Amino acid sequence: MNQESLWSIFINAVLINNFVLAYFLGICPFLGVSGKMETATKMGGAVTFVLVISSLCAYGLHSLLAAIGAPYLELISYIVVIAATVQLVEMFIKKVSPVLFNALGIFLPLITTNCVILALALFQTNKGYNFVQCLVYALASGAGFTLALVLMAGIREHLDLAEPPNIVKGTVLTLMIAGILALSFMGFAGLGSN
Amino acid sequence: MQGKSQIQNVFKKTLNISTSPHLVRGIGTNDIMRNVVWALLPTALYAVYAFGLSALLLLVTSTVACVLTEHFLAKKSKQPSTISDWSAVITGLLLGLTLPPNFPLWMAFLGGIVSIALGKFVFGGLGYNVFNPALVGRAFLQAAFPVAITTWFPVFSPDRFSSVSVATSTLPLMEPATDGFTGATPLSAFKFDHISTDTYDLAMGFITGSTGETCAVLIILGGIYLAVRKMLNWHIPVSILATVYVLTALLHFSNPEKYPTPEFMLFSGGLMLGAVFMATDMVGSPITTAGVWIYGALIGALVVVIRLWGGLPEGVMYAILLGNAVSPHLDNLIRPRVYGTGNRGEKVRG
Amino acid sequence: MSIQTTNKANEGFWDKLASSPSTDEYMKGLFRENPVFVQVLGMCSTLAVSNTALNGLAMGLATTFVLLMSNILIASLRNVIPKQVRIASYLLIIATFVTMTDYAIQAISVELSKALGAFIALIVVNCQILGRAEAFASKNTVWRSILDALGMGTGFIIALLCLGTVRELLGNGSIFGIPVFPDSFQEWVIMILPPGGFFMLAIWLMVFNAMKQRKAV
Amino acid sequence: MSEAQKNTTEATNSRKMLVTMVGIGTICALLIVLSFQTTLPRIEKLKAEALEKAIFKVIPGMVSKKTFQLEGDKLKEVTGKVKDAKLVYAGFDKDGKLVGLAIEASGMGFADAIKVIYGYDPHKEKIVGFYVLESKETPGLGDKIEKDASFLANFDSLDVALSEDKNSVKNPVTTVKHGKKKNGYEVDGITGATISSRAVGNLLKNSTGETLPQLYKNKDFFEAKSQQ
Amino acid sequence: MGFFNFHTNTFKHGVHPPEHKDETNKLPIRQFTFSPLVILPMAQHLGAPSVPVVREGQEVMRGQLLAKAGGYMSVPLHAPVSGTVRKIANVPTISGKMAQGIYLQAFPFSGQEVLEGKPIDWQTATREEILQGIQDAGIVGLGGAAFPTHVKLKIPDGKHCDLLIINGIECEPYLTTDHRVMLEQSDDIFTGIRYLLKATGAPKCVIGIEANKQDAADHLASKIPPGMPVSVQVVPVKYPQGAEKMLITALMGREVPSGGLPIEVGGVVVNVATTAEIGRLLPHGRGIQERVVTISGPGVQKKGNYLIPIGTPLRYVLEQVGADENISEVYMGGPMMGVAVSNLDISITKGTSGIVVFKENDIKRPDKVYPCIKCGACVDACPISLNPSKLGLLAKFEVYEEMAAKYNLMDCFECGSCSYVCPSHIPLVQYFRSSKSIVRKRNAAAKAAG
Ligand SMILES: Cc1cc2nc3c(=O)[nH]c(=O)nc-3n(C[C@H](O)[C@H](O)[C@H](O)COP(=O)(O)O)c2cc1C
Ligand SMILES: Cc1cc2nc3c(=O)[nH]c(=O)nc-3n(C[C@H](O)[C@H](O)[C@H](O)COP(=O)(O)O)c2cc1C
Ligand SMILES: Cc1cc2nc3c(=O)[nH]c(=O)nc-3n(C[C@H](O)[C@H](O)[C@H](O)COP(=O)(O)O)c2cc1C
Ligand SMILES: Cc1cc2nc3c(=O)[nH]c(=O)nc-3n(C[C@H](O)[C@H](O)[C@H](O)CO)c2cc1C
Ligand code: SF4
Ligand code: SF4
Ligand code: SF4
Ligand code: SF4
Ligand code: FES
Repeated sequence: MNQESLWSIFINAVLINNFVLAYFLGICPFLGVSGKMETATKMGGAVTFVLVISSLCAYGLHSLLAAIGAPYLELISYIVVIAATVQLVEMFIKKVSPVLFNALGIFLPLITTNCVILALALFQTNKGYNFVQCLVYALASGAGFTLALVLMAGIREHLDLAEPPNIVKGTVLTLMIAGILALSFMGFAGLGSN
Repeated sequence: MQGKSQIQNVFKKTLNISTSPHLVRGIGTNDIMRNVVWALLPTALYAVYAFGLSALLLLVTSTVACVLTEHFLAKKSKQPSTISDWSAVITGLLLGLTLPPNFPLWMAFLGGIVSIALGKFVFGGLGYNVFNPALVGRAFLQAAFPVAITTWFPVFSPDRFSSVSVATSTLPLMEPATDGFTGATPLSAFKFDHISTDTYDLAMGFITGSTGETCAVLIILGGIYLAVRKMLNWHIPVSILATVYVLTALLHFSNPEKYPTPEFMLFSGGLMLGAVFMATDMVGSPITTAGVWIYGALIGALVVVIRLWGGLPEGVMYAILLGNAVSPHLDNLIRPRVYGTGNRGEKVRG
Repeated sequence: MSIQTTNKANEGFWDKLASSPSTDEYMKGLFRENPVFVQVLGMCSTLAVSNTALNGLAMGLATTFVLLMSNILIASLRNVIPKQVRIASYLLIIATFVTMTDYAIQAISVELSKALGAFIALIVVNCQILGRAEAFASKNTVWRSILDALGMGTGFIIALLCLGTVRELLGNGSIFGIPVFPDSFQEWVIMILPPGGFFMLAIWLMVFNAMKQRKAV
Repeated sequence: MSEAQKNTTEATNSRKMLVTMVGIGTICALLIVLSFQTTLPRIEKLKAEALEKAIFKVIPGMVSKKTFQLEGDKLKEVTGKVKDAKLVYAGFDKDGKLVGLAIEASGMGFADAIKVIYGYDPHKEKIVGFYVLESKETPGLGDKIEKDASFLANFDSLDVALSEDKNSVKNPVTTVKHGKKKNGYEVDGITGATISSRAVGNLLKNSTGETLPQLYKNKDFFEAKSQQ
Repeated sequence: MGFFNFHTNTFKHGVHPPEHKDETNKLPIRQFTFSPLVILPMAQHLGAPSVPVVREGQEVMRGQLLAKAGGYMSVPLHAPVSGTVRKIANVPTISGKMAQGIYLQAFPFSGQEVLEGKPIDWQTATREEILQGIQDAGIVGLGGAAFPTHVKLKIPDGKHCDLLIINGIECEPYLTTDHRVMLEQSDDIFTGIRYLLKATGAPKCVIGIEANKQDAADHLASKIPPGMPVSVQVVPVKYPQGAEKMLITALMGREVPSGGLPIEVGGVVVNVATTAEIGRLLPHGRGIQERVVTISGPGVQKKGNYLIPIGTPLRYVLEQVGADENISEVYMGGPMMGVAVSNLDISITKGTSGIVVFKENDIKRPDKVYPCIKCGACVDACPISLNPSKLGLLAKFEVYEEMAAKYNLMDCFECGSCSYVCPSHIPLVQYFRSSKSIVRKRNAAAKAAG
């Protein structure tokens, strides 16, 4: 059981304990697709989408496993069920809205095995959130992830027209910017603690 | 006609050719930077007057660290040294001005190195940095040494010209002795104990705080000097300060118990120095006027949010860094309508 | 790989070892194809648990164990598993070993499992493990897969130790919990905080880049 | 490949797929259950020990404990594991007399939620012990709430007496600036970790305000238990 | 033109370079001496070069046709002096390339009276006759662009001209040509306007003048012939107000569409000197032989406004006005848009509105190019509202397609305002000029490739 207010869950996941900048989750996509604004926003959208789905799956699974008394299957069932569900949803989208599929489609299968997704499922279980809290937490984590990704993409596009020294070009520079962003986000620490 | 012979005598020089325009306004980037240094000097001198030798050593150390780092890194990457453009001096001076007067010198030196190396050099040097270098340095120091950076020194202490603070001369890598006191700046006094400070004292600089943030009047004068000379975009400080004022005024009148007066917010902490000298760093701010208003409003709003609801007493630095992070987006999204085109850039007819 | 082609008889044991393909299978993971510094994989756990040397080492060992076990199983089943379901089966296998590791760590020490937190469970999705399964174990013999897993694992441990020691040293003044500096040492708190993780990793990558560049010249 | 042939290979393929998946699934399930079963006792033991240790820390002088579940205003004893319930641990001395209650509480700190357990002595109406179960506060600053001796000394005896009507705590716990502590219900803050130390004060205020009146209503219940 | 469009009598952005007009704006136009040799390139204007109709050795009268128009987009060329055609060969031009031209040796002591042709009367002539007359007179835009005027005045089918704008802005520093023309040739200007009104069918005409030439505005206003639909409009001083698009915005409150012509918003812009020339030449059927040129700058002694025969060599001009021996820069046109001359053997052409001469150390040369510091000065200067900072970076990284596709490169009309204000002394206009030509070439290549 957890009494946290929805607002505080939201602020916490977006700003204070941003998945990327404070928890180091989703670093690979963060490094990989933050080069272009367009892909960044799409990736953000796709991740948020999968987060919500997997959060619901995990919530259901957790209740189920608790009921049948097999908590040890949690991890393995999360990963399998989430992957399967996303696959189904992907097929569904492809049928129903090819436009949406074109926008998000290519990212979906890659994302399922991404740590943000699994981490959300594990964290929400650990924190004992109820259904609505889970939903808000998923949306907020997605928003936080998207925020970090989009900020980074804007900066990297800007830096396409710069001449960083050879030795830091590429991943090193991206990591350094991530560090500075993480520093900047520290300003939000303790938001709502008083 | 005497013909060719005379012609050759008359014009000895070979002509220079260049492409138009052949006139330049005459203000160079180095002139701008140099003037910013002049505009900061009154604030720096007041800081030395108010805090004594410690502040002097601090400012010298941070400036020297920045200039040396800039020079060294340029040499290291086999490029001509860029210290003559004065921008490293500004970075160093501003870094020093945002630190507590009794900040250990070795930490200030480290901050200078971080400012230039991480805040500027890795992005490609002058003009390419996304974040304000001085604030990158300060943010690094604040995260690395949170205690030292919230330990303050009394203003106008009687022996300030004869001795330096013990903390100032801490040996490298060592923990400073605490001869200052913590948490007594107007902002933390307000945040944690709801004690407000007189606005007049704040504006005139009779209150302790970071080295350069105490005397708002001198900061504003420096800003006006630069704005008049068109070396500073006045929209930025105005939009930040206006946003802070309006938001705080609304909150204050809704609950005067809980929220401070807008005047207190304007003149306390690093807001004035940040709004006038740091948010205005053109490299990290949007290029269009509309973009600049949004940037300013965003910074102002973040300052209010962090100060009033956040965990930390002060948020100007974080607000500006976040503003810096957003400005490439603002430049991307906000483009003035090009002459002879519609809002989205398509051609207009008739 | 083997540079000395002549005079094989005169080769000493170490030379032979150094030039044997098996050794190379192992050695490549250490530096040349280091999973963190070169392939830039598995960054999440690298950053999250490298705030002290001990956490880094524990995480590295756990990951190596999972990598090794799943590599063995996948390599031995490689001819049995149909193409279409291979990723799903890899996930199952990996998740199983991770769950086992998780329980093992919880059984070893509450403190340690608290420090590593959810990141043990997250080994499941560590890009690196699935990557090795797909890129190596599914195509190679069990023996070579073992070497590969050990090599990659060691490389991962090296990387985590590189990060963990420096972060702990500056951030806490100690290594593996043993103080190395005098009491009056000022800790750099940032090093144990998230930004410090990013900066430290960036710096190590830079060092690797510089070494590669020097070698290339 | 003829149509028929293709169909047969596809059929064998999907059958093979199913078989391997089921096979692998079975192996995996076996492995997991096996490791779960072998580690379970030790994990439970370690966890229980850790909790026990914490409870013993916050209730000085106790030798045995009982766990109760608080449901609305009712208490009932529980044994074994209960999920999703608010638990109160009662500590008894060697004579079986109730010496204190241990209560878990949590609240937002500087970096993330802080989770603590504190001991409450219903006779003295005081908090008599305090232990941080979980916190991500900054090492060197916020983590002083776990380590700083003078801060922890606050909780050796912190006044949380109930008001006359027994519906609230008379003087809610507050954190004051370091060195400014005057009253028994005040927590002496930590300089440099004002936020974390305030968060602790806050979460104690909330928890005591909610739980202590409820416990008071069950005073007799505990008395009864003590006698057993 | 929406509700929020507050028309302000000028355009957005722009710059204020020091004017330096006092040095010559009080000096009346003086006839320049004839040079013993005039050099006449055939390409004095935009469009096809003229085609010589004289032989080498032929003697010609002043005003006689030397070359006929090389097509519709071309104008004829008349002899600026009486003399002998010495040679028809390559002559140096301002671009540095050699091009076909005529060397004409003046008769030493001839009277230089002018040959008359077929007069055109503004009252009786038809539109087409006027346009033909303008072409036959060899008239091109004297505002600097040297675009054949008859082409511009031909209103395309389906369009009509709401307003004839006479451009008396002269926003370039140093130049006072148009200023003097307006003060001294008002009658010719009004006659010219009559022809132009008829040729364009415009119902009315506005003469736009910058506030620093109030005397010219007053003078012209007092001279407007009764009943003529002409007014004088004074606008604030700002560079590049004289540019067609900016002037249309200032006077009409309309914007010329990107890539389009002024007539699409119902405007036609003609320079005052061009107008005066039309008014002076057409009633007599003459061809253009000379033009008013401002000679100024710290490098010359006898500054002033001179009526100089077309084809007079630059070297001769500079000798006559006493140029300093240490001259280092000579600009044809003003310092903002003019072209730096590398070779003094080129000659005055129809498009030459001024010659500005600098000695060494007169011009503050940017010592060093700094990186763009995103100060935004260029953004606030660009009259087209482009983002020169971004364009400059894109040019530096050679991303030309993106410049054109996303940042409206092709709308840049090279006014130079951005380079003028840039504190980092980035050669922005130079970048844009070469980027534009690369984009044009690539587009052409793409088109050719299908
Ligand atoms: C431009 C500028 C920006 C600053 N930004 C911050 C900031 O973001 N956070 C902060 O804690 N202090 C910042 N400071 C220093 C604070 O003003 C100082 O810490 C403040 O007086 C509050 O002190 P306290 O944190 O001990 O209460 C800044 C100072 C300046 C001059
Ligand atoms: C990197 C960093 C970490 C911090 N961590 C904590 C913390 O864990 N707990 C806390 O109360 N304050 C923390 N702070 C907040 C500052 O120390 C803050 O200025 C201080 O709490 C103000 O209290 P004071 O008035 O006692 O100085 C942190 C600040 C920074 C920059
Ligand atoms: C930047 C710029 C500035 C100009 N300034 C003037 C000017 O001040 N006066 C002028 O007559 N033409 C100026 N022009 C040329 C005009 O755009 C236009 O071509 C001319 O007024 C048309 O008259 P014309 O064909 O008779 O020369 C300028 C052009 C540009 C691109
Ligand atoms: C108005 C103005 C404000 C500036 N503020 C800063 C500043 O806050 N921090 C800094 O490092 N440099 C500042 N600079 C200097 C310069 O822009 C800076 O070094 C660049 O960010 C380096 O690329 C400023 C310059 C000007 C003109
Ligand atoms: S899709 Fe996958 S591989 Fe690509 S960036 Fe995202 S997580 Fe990394
Ligand atoms: S052509 Fe040149 S001088 Fe003439 S008005 Fe235009 S810019 Fe000014
Ligand atoms: S030259 Fe081009 S970009 Fe520069 S100000 Fe003029 S129109 Fe704008
Ligand atoms: S004026 Fe120069 S330095 Fe300033 S933004 Fe434009 S290009 Fe950059
Ligand atoms: S995304 Fe690769 S380990 Fe997290």
